Amino acid sequence: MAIDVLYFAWVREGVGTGQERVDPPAGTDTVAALIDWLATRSPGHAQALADRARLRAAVDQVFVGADASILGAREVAIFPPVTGG
Amino acid sequence: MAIDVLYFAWVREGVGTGQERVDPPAGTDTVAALIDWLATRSPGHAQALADRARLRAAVDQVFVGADASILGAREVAIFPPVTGG
Amino acid sequence: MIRVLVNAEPIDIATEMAAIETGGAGAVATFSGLVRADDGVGMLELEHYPGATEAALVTLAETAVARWSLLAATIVHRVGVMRPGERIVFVGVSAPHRAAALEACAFLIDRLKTDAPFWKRETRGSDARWVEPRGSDDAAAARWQA
Amino acid sequence: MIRVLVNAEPIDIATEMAAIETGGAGAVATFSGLVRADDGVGMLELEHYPGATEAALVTLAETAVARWSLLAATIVHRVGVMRPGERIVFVGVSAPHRAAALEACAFLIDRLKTDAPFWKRETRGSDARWVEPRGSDDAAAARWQA
Repeated sequence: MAIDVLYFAWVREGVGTGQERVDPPAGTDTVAALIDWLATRSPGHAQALADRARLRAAVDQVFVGADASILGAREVAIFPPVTGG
Repeated sequence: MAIDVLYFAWVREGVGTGQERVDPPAGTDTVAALIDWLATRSPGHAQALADRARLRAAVDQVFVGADASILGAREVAIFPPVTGG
Repeated sequence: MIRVLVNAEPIDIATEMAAIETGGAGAVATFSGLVRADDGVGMLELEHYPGATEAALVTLAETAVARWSLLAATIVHRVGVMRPGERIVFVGVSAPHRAAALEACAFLIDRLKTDAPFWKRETRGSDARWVEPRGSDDAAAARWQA
Repeated sequence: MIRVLVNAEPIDIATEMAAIETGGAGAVATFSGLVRADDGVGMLELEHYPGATEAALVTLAETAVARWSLLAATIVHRVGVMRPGERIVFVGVSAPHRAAALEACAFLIDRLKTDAPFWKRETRGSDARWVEPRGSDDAAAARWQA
């Protein structure tokens, strides 16, 4: 099932794109599992996603923890802690 | 010794003037004593200065308590609690 | 940079903001007090103690600049006759970081209410009365005692 | 009245102040964050998460309006490239009384820093780096937990 994955800030720069449509294997049920799988896609992915403690995520634009489900999700965003204002 | 006395807000309205030069008798040494003496000057003074708990004062533009000295003062102001902002 | 202004002119926000946003500020906090339009007041008059009022505001601004290392502090207070919706007072400060700016701004307006000689008279219809001080103002000012 | 705006245009204070000073407000508090001119940053870039950022800011504004019974809450955040002295963010609220306005304004900027998806990249000379989050921001946001 295809998911749009969005990347922001240095995660986007490391991965090399701000958005990609992916189709992770069955059993990729959580944000953490998705990140594990995404990290295998390229050296850029691997490096950008290496430090899990510095990553945050949103599923369908709702901010969630790493153990959140992505079942049925259309859009998952992965990014560093926010620094606005 | 002449002192300029300033009145503000409803004290000014009650007394009937915003400023007067007065020459209180010897022994009028404190703000409280000055107010006691001023209250004898007219019915308007008496009424405006009747409720001492609602009066505040400044001697030469420094905010003071009722027992502050007025010896050597050039200007004493008498007014209600402030309500700016 | 301290700017204190007490006069009868309307307060111009754009001018005041430009004056505050100077030299390196990362954070600007402001407070504006307006004549409320919702409680029946048709006219508000502000009286002050010329000389002493300005001196009290300068002292207040200097205290805030020293306590929070501000880059700028502005206090503008209007006097005379005002109508609902018009600005009575504007307080603005700038600092390198936001916590200092936010705290100093709250300090200035809280303390201005109790420390600066202004008196307010409200007119509702044909009834004019001097505003009574509020105990909550004394409490708000007291929390800034160092 | 809630107003949320995220775009690349400079923030116009006069327009934003006029929008906030509406209908009966007695108190208006604002906070502006500027690109600091004093720490060597020549350029600041702000990135956001279109859609999610705006939604987060609307939620934040709604929370403040409900909690402090605000008359108006505005959050304007610039994105893209900015230079020292330019405004990054403007937060403004109006309320009948000052305590509500001051608290709500501090709440909005504190929580915006931790809850809204923005990312900042600073360029100093030829060195560009993403800004690291500050623990003090988390602490500032946490104090608003009801």
